[in-house]
Amino acid sequence: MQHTFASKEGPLEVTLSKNAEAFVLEGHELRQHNRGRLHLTLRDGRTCLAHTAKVGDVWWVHLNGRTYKWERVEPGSTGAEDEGGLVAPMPGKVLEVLVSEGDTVEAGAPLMVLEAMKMEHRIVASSDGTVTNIHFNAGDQVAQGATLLDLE
Amino acid sequence: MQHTFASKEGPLEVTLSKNAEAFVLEGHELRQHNRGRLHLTLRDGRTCLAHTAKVGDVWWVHLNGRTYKWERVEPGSTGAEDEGGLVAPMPGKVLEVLVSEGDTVEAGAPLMVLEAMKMEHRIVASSDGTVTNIHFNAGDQVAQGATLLDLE
Amino acid sequence: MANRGEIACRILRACREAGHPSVAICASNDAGSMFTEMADQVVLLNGETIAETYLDQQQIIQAAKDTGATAIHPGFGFLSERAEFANAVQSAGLTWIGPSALAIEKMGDKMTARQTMRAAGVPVIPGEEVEEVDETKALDALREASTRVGYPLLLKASSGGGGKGMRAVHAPADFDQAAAGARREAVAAFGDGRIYIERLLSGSKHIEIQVLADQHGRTIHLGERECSVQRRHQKVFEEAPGPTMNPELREAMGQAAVAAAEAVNYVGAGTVEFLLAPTGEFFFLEMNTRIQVEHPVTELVTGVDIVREQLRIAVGEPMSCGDLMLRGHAIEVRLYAEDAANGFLPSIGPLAVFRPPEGPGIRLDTGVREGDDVTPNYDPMLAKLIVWAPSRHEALQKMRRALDEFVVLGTTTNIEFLRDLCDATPVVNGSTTTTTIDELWPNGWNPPSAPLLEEAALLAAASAETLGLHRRQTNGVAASTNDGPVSPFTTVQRRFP
Amino acid sequence: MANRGEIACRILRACREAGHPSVAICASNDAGSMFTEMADQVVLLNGETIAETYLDQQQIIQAAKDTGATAIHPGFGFLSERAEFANAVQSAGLTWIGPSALAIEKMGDKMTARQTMRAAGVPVIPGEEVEEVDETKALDALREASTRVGYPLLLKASSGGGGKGMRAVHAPADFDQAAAGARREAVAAFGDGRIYIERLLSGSKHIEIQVLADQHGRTIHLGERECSVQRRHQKVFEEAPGPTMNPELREAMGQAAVAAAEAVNYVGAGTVEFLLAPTGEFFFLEMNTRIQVEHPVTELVTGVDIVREQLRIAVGEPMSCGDLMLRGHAIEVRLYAEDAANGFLPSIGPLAVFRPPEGPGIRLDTGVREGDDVTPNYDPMLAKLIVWAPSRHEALQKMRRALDEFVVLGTTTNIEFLRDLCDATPVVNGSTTTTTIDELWPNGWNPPSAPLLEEAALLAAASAETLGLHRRQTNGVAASTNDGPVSPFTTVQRRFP
Repeated sequence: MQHTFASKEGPLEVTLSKNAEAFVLEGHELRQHNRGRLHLTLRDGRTCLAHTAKVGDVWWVHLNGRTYKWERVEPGSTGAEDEGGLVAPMPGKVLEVLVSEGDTVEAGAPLMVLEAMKMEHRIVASSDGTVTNIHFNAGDQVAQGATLLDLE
Repeated sequence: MQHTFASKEGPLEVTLSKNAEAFVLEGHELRQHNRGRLHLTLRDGRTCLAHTAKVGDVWWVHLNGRTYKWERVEPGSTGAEDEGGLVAPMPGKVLEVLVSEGDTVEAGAPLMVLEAMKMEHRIVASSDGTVTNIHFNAGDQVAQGATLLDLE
Repeated sequence: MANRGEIACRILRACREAGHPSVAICASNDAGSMFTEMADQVVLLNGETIAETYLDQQQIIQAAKDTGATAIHPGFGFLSERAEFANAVQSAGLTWIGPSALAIEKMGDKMTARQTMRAAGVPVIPGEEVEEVDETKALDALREASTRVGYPLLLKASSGGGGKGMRAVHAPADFDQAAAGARREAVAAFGDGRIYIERLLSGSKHIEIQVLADQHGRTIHLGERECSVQRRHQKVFEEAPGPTMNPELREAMGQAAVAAAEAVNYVGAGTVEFLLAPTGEFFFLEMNTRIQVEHPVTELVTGVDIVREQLRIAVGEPMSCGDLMLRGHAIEVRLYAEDAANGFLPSIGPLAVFRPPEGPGIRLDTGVREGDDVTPNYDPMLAKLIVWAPSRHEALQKMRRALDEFVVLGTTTNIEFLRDLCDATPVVNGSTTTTTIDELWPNGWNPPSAPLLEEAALLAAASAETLGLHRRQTNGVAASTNDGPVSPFTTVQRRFP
Repeated sequence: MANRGEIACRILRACREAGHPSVAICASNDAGSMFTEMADQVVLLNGETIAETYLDQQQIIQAAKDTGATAIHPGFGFLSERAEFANAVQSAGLTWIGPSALAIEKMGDKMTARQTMRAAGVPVIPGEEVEEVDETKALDALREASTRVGYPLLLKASSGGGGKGMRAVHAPADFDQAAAGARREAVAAFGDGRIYIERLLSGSKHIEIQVLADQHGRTIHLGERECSVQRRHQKVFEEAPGPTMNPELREAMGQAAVAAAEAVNYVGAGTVEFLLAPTGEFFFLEMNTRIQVEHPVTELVTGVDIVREQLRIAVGEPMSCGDLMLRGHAIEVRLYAEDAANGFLPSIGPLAVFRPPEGPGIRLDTGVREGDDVTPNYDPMLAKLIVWAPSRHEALQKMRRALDEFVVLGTTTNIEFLRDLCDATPVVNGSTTTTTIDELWPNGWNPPSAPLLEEAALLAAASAETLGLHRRQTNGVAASTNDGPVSPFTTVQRRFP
């Protein structure tokens, strides 16, 4: 049983083995109990409960106070491409555009101020670059995921 | 939308009507909200939440502190037949048989003592009659639903 | 943790908070149970029956040794009041979280306890014990003793507890059958058929005093609980403080309880039970040498975490609580899987929906959650619902709301019975006695009629069927499609002795 | 109930317990929300925006009249501190559950409040207000005032609250941008761009005193809460009593708070906020003329049900609480839908799994439950988790367990940040100040590494995929198959001013 998950460090290849009723990975064991409850026995002998949920392609996992998530990559699909632009983290309104097309900016420079969830959010350059396109003006409503501006 | 439910008083025929998004019965209205939450507006204007679950053919309903259940009768099926015998309410052990075959008993007469869930349960005649068959002896394990004895 | 269910959950949580790694034991039919998820390690016990698992002393001690555990908490029930187990645990070099074997023995044997108490100056109820083992001789001796004690009387298993092996007898004609039944239950439950007879004090209140004693010579009481509302000697509704209690009586009973504990050099948490007669006299009933089901009401009014104190005391620390400081009012009800409208017959089934009430002042000590099955393998007590509020009046209001909002579908419970109880005059007045339930519902309980709600419920059932809610999640949870027995109790009427 | 979310749930439950029938109002995007299920009646509001719904005074008063409601509880936020709404409610012949419009006005305007407090002998922080409306003139006046007040300083909206329209400025170079931002936020949030400048007292504790006043002339305080742990002036971690408080200081601050309340003839529940400087001096910050988010910690240590007292006071009954009786320690943390590891950016998504911790001493005040969606329509605060234990040490232990067991999947929350906070030295020591979070994580917070758990979590994800748990219920709940955005924040780095 092999699965590929996407992570910040690149694709993670996971190969499960089975030991009687248990799934095994790196010495950790997992057993399913009634109605999908997953009981883990860690390599160090401790037991804990895992909660899981899949939302879209992403598996969310909680155990011992920690929450992790990984996108599952369908076998055969190519990895997700990095987008070049800066996208709106949530629906909101553009309050201010702090740069103009053609500006050269340093990583960390403020580019745009967005209002969402009754708070102001400052969109900051993630790297040095040049602003090539600005897709919205002050006062515009933006949908979640909309590309706000392009940085090259 | 017509449904038939079994009740102690006989079959209940329920005919729902619809008023826009709401189901209506006898002036009560029901609307479904996110993920199956059922909000009721009673005839007297009060609102309340209903929880439902179907176990086997039986619908369980909770609202305002009360729990009800009705068996849904599939269209075309005949009503459940009354069983003639006295059945074990749960798995257990027969401790004592208090009657013999052929005995005439009155309603309320003790017939058998069962041990289950660490307590003694007395099986009592539900009506006057004659014991025609006794299917278990003291010490026997009985499965849930097993007919213990027949009363005619 | 040598126990299961809600008390195991309660104690394992306390261990986690205190930073003590914990080990649960479980029988195979408990694998995946809620309490196993709260331990740092789980040991699966061999064996099928309770005797082969949760009562198997050697297997449990071995599990402790194998996992490197250093102490055993017995909870309540099972091995909690077995002196020989306390001894075996200590002989194995483990810490026993409870009183000494000697204290358990002296209090566990009801007759010895009565004698010890009499010597310590604590008043006891007049009564007699019969030690005979032979069935016929024992019954003869009991019948003879009954004439000296007088009717109405109470038969109790010497090793008993929890109402098992106990029978009230109101007239000589009922004596023989009751005595035989009590002995049989006592043998089955405790392996000990000794029975003693006590005068039945009608109209009395059941008042019990929580005590704590550490290994530094300090023994204190944490005030009283009233647990008068009982059905067949099973407590149903428990509260603190007692609604008719006054500070003088509390102090007198508290001092008697402390004297009782000190008389057996008690260490740890324990409860001294009294009957409080309408005259204001009180009599020692018994001492429970363990944590009790109803300990939460005391925790809520005193602010003492009794289980944490048990853990401290066991390792030799002084208890951390200061002077008694009572505040507000707490009520506990016991949630049973039982059909209150059908003679309180235990019920089983899936917990297709299990949604406890929420909000300020509500505590739930549960051993089950949604999706679990209620089986006949163990006690039908599923959970305890406890509320706290500044006054008794407000606590009852809170309990009513809590019970109204407690949703359990798929298994019949006593929730509606408990809710109805909250409206009963003696409960509202605080004038409950040990016979209140029998007096309120001499012919059994039935839910009050509510035709409007019943109509609306039918609308909900029909709508749910139309919407096909059983084919997908309802209220965020998938309705169970378990095809098991639903209401196995519809074809037969049943009454209890 | 002129509010929504968790505070509406809290108050509607109190109404039900008190036997008061209740009416909820809700915007169409709140239909089916948790709080609507706790009312006896629900009125759907017309309109799309917050201004058209929860802030539409006439529509809300009309809903009260239409349903025969006799009183309005405003909760916190929304219309709770609008004097003209209090007036309008009373003019409509309804009872306003809160202080008089005059008291709200005097305290709501920060500058008037400072003057009133000075007159009542309550110490205030040195500072100045700027009343200018014109943008350019206002900014000039503010810049001028800043030189008199001195750096570091704090810009605050005169009508503000909840950290909106507030900015800390450490050097003159940052002043202009900060002032413009504060004014803009103040206009947007409160329709009032007035700003005042206050000296920023570094290293101070935020200590607030809960007061209650009835219509019979009794005004009392319920001790303090410490809410020093703040992020961008949003409280995150609140506790009672204050870990460094002593009885003398409590009495002095309590008396100052009572004097503040009496100075405006205060009626109902309110909170007087102070800054407690390292010198032991305290300064009036502001009075919140409403119930507060963090009221539960006071309820748990005093045993007073503040919301029930609000209901009593509003109908003219005397408050029911006796002398102040503090017991144990309570801590509250605020659960936000936000990505703490990514600059605390608000997050949205489905609450595919939402399992709060359980057990003794844990209280959850929530406005959401499993299956709900977190949307950008309202405040990202989902719930408050509150614990009580006999000591501060044990309360922190309990909070750690509670946070470890709190499972939220499908939406990113600040649970792990809160959990990490419980281990931070100033929190453990009780030496927190209003700058603690910035000092602990000057470059933002990241979860501590736990490779063993991460491996095990990967095993769980891979096993769940293999078992097909997403195609059926998991843990009793159907995994959401919502295909919406999962982590919209991965492609862009973000920092905050």
